[in-house]
Amino acid sequence: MPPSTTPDLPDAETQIGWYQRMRLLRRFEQNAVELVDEGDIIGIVHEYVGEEAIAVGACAALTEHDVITSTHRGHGHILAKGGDPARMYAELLGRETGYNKGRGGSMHIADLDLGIFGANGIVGAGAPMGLGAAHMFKLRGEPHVAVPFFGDGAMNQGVLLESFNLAVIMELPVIFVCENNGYAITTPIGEMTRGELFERAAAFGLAAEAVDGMDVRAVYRAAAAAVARARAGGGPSFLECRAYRYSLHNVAKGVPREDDRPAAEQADWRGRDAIERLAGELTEEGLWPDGARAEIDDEVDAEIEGAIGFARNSRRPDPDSVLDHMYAVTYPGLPAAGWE
Amino acid sequence: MPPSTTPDLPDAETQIGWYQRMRLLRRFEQNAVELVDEGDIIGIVHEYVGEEAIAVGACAALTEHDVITSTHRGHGHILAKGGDPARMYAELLGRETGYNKGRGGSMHIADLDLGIFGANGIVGAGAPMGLGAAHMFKLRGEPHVAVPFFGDGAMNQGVLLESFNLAVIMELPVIFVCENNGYAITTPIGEMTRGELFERAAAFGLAAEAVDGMDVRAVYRAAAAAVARARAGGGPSFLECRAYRYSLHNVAKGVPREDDRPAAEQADWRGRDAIERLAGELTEEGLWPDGARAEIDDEVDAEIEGAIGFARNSRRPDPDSVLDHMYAVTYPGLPAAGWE
Amino acid sequence: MARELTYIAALNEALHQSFAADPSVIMVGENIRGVKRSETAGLDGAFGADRVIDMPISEPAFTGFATGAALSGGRPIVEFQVSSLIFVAFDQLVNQAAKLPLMLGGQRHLPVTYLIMGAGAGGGRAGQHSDNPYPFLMHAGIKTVIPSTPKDAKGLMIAAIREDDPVALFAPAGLLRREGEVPEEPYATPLGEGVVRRAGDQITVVASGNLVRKAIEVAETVAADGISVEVWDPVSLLPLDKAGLAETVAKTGRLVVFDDSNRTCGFAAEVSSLVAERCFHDLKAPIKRITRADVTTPFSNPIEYASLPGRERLEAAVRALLA
Amino acid sequence: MARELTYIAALNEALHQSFAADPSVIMVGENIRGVKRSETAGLDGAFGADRVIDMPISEPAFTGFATGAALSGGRPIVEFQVSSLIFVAFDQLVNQAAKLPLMLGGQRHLPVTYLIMGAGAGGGRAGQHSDNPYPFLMHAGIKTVIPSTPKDAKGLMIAAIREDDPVALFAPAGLLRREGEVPEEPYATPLGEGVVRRAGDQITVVASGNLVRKAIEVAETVAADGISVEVWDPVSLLPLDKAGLAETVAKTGRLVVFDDSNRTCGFAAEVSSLVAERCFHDLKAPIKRITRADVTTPFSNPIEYASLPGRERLEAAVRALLA
Ligand SMILES: Cc1ncc(C[n+]2csc(CCOP(=O)(O)OP(=O)(O)O)c2C)c(N)n1
Ligand SMILES: Cc1ncc(C[n+]2csc(CCOP(=O)(O)OP(=O)(O)O)c2C)c(N)n1
Ligand SMILES: [Mg+2]
Ligand SMILES: [Mg+2]
Repeated sequence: MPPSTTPDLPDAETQIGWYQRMRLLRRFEQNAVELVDEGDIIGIVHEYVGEEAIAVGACAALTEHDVITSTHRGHGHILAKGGDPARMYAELLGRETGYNKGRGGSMHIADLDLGIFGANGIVGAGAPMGLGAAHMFKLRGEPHVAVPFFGDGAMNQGVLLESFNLAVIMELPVIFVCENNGYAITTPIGEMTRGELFERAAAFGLAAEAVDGMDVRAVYRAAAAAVARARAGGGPSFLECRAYRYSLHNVAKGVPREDDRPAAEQADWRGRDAIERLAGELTEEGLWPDGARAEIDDEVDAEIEGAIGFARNSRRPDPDSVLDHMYAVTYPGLPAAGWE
Repeated sequence: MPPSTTPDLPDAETQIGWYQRMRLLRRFEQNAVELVDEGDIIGIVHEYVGEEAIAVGACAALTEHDVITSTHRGHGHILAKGGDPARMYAELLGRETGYNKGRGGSMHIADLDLGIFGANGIVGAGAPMGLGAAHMFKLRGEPHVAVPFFGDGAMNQGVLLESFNLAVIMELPVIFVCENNGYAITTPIGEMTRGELFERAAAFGLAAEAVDGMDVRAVYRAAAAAVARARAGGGPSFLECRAYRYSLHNVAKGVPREDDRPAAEQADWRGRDAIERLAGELTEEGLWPDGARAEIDDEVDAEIEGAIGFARNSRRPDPDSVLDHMYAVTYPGLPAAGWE
Repeated sequence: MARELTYIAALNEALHQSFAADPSVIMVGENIRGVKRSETAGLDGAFGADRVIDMPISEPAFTGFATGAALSGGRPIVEFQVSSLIFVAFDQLVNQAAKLPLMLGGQRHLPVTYLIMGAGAGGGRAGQHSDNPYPFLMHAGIKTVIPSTPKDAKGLMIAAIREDDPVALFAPAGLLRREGEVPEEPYATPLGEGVVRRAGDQITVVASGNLVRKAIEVAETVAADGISVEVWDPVSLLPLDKAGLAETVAKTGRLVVFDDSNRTCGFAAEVSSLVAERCFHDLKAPIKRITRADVTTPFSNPIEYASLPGRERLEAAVRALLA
Repeated sequence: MARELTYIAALNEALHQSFAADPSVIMVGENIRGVKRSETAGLDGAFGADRVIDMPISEPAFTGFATGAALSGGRPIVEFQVSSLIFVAFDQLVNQAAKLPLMLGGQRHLPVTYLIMGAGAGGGRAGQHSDNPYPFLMHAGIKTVIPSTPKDAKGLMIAAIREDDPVALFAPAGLLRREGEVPEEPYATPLGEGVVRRAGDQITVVASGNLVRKAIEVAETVAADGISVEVWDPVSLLPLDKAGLAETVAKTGRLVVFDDSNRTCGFAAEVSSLVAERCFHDLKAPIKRITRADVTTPFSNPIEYASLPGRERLEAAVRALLA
């Protein structure tokens, strides 16, 4: 069941904003990889490069009251929802000024005030939390929605499938966004499922469709229609966005980087790059002045540079604070230290 | 995708055997409830009464090499697969001569030699075990199949949904049999899912159809077709069998028995009783002589009586054997007793 | 005369009062609506199907649902119909709810209550319906309480709902129909406070849930031989009243931990090791554990009971330590 | 000169030899085919996609699949890519595989191996990728081994596969790239046998996995001050070599349990309580536990390390017990 109305695209300024956000998502990741290599980021980073149109297109349909749940590949979602790159880098660098005070790191960045419930290290596990948020919106009569993001690989995780059903029977304002980038680490989705992903979702009763995840306008249109329907009490839907990750599954310092995916496949997807596509459309349609792109790119680079600087200049948590935040309410001896 | 060929019904003798088995299933349960009330069976029993045609029809398409996995409502499956009522009662009465030496009880009865992997107290959890068996058949080039039984309520348990996908991508000889009796304890399936159950299964790539679970011939035909296809390497399928449990969800001594389901609904389903239906068909079609029914009924009653006698006369496990069977290989201090 | 309620009715009253007091309280679980005589009786009628939600057989999804609701201003209660079902939802309990507050750097509290009904064995519930899996949750850092009286059932249910962290409340199968005095007004029984259920000075028996009663019976039995047993009920297992534990051991110098969960890495191991570290110099004798045997609970009556911690074994342990 | 292999290469060799020796051995897991430099390298090429099976992200289903295969004459190995993923499959591990043999009354054996890769913390893996969840499995009764050397990694992998019960093998993240001597022929390292990794007579430190090395370092450090530490590696945590444990404590009279799992109801609690019960009269001092703090592993380096059991704390504990 396709959405009943196709929303119009917003004005040029807004679309230029999408370009800027997509650019920010990409540069954020590219710099994060450098920070990994330089030893500033300890641990693993999953790059979102190639999939920017999905997060930016979907989040363009949301307000800060709406909720998203994210994945191990979460930076893009958080930035698209309005996350602050400075506090994100600070988190990646394990600083007290990070979103999670350095407690979470890449796979757990969250900004509850922006409705960002957090990245998640367990595939599929964030989705049901979105349902709980959606129910509270409904219970309080608020018009907000929840958007769980997840990958193609997650389509085989039981809790996600259960969540499809639960959203349907509770008629929750939820838009499931599946980022089908074709792979779960090494395994092609075609070997791990049969049939179309969006049709599987439809069988649970979700309004489901597939869109080109390399086209931010297409993602926006589909998301906006689904969001509008959900806000109006029309229930949950499912959006399969087909895209590609340009990078490896993840990067960590010192781990060899070899990509076994077919070179032609990689080239093909890169040839459909979402950022270039929107830039081309804006130019073709005369929606931005000459030179605007270079200006924006510089602005993004400056923002990134400032954000990294902020992170680098922030302090790390004090070892004595190791027990903090485990509980809202502590007791004598709880949490227990490991040495007394 | 319906099965490509509809198998013929077997000869009269075989069908009379189905009548006898269905009758045995029903009388087994009715007597089990009495044994609960008399304090012979300690614990809970889930009656299969009303659903006999499903187990008997499906297992009629199987050999003793094929595997089934069962549920909390498992007695019927085990009897239909050829289980011995004496060893089953012995298990229900907690005797050493029981199938599981009294270690399992109603929810865990198994006969590995008959391919009965066991009832299961966790809804949906048995299904993936069937897949593992099916894979071993395939690996060894054996023509056997696996049949997981489960209820409508299980259709929302993640592991079962995962198992649908896994069976499809591995092209396993598995026939999923969903016993849709309309309820999961108190909750009507219509409130817990949207759409048809068999269509949900089809979306995973399973050959799926719904049949009248009150018609043993219909169940047999559908099962036999699916089994034949699976044996020939045609992959997995899904059979939704629509039936009704006549009894409460379960019984235990001293727990009040009140059925909140609509009286008209109950009467309607009872009016379509599978045992009466087959008996009527056999009579109408002149497939059994006058008096055959009464004779069989007596035979069944005698078998039941003998089985209960066997169970009652068997001894209970020795308290000193409490640590037995936890491991195939024990070690000093393993398993640990609770008191030394 | 003081009013008496069954344990299950005490839980029911706590739920009704909590729903009435706070509109953010919701409850999810299987078959919790339209039921009679259960802990959820009357809730949906009084507070509506939007707050008392019958869930499909999707424990992981509805446990995660509760986490999300808690992050969004709700105060959810999740009911597990059978204790062993927590394993089905274990990722959502252990990887998600238990870990989120710290991983979020304290951005939000997570007030969720897990109500685990009919925990424990007894009466042929067999392998998959007899667990007492609180040590799993304690090891994962989830606050855990086990009321041993109807009064505490009500008070701890209310306290758990009010607590701004995940709390698991185990309602032992063996206690649900027991009666006891229960005040009518709402009240919270504090977490982290153990209770001396019977005073004594020669040996301490730590016991919780349905074992408290058995421990007291054994104490009465051996009292006839002049043995003075103190029965200490932790009530709240995490947080544990470590000071209270140290106090009773300081007084008696001897300890038996009587516990109805698995032995290896169980609650008794934790209590014993705390005392071996902190109260070593008070100890006059080895610390004994009387627990379940480390086997799947067998179905048949004689071996089921042989697998569980019983009075005879407790009595033998008490006598042995004083011999 | 004896041949050296990395820990991960030792696991790989054990897998290759086990597959070659027994056609009923199969393996399931995520991304186990077509990989280089990992524990499964070359397996699918050598033994085929029917025996080395890449699974979808369906841990419960493929864990149950293995149970069924084991009941049908297979000898499956289940790989968990990340230790915390066992929680996703917890029902299949704890309610099913662990319980089935007894519930079946011994009708069939259940030879399944769970290979848990990269267990433990260190290096910013954060809350959901840093667990060392062996106490959960031990409490559930699943046999558990933690090889601390490449040689044991191979020998225990082979032993686990040959064992007719479910066995979990934890391969600590901190050891995977370490090298050590590994015999070329297939061999099984027996379960249930602890090893004295360093002899001493004043105090015993129990340590396993990647903590063995740290314990030995601390032993060397304090040796300079005339303190004699024995380092005892249980190797197999369930079954535990209780006799070996009692022997070392009888010899030294003092015990520190140095363990990298959560503290409450953890492995250290089990060891401590065993000793407090069985070796009480040998003890000259309280039993100390040096473990993880009971918090979700924090991401940032300084607090991550502060949350883990480290050399300094072990050294302080050793010195304190001998002061
Ligand atoms: C439940 C679970 N299983 C396995 C993993 C290990 N893992 C991390 S990411 C990943 C692949 C996820 O694929 P997909 O959902 O398509 O997301 P993508 O990485 O392609 O964005 C796997 C298997 C995990 N984190 N959680
Ligand atoms: C995973 C799980 N959740 C809940 C239960 C408790 N329970 C036992 S039977 C049952 C209802 C099952 O309904 P269905 O699958 O339709 O089978 P039926 O009882 O109707 O035959 C429930 C909820 C359980 N055993 N396992
Ligand atoms: Mg993917
Ligand atoms: Mg049903």
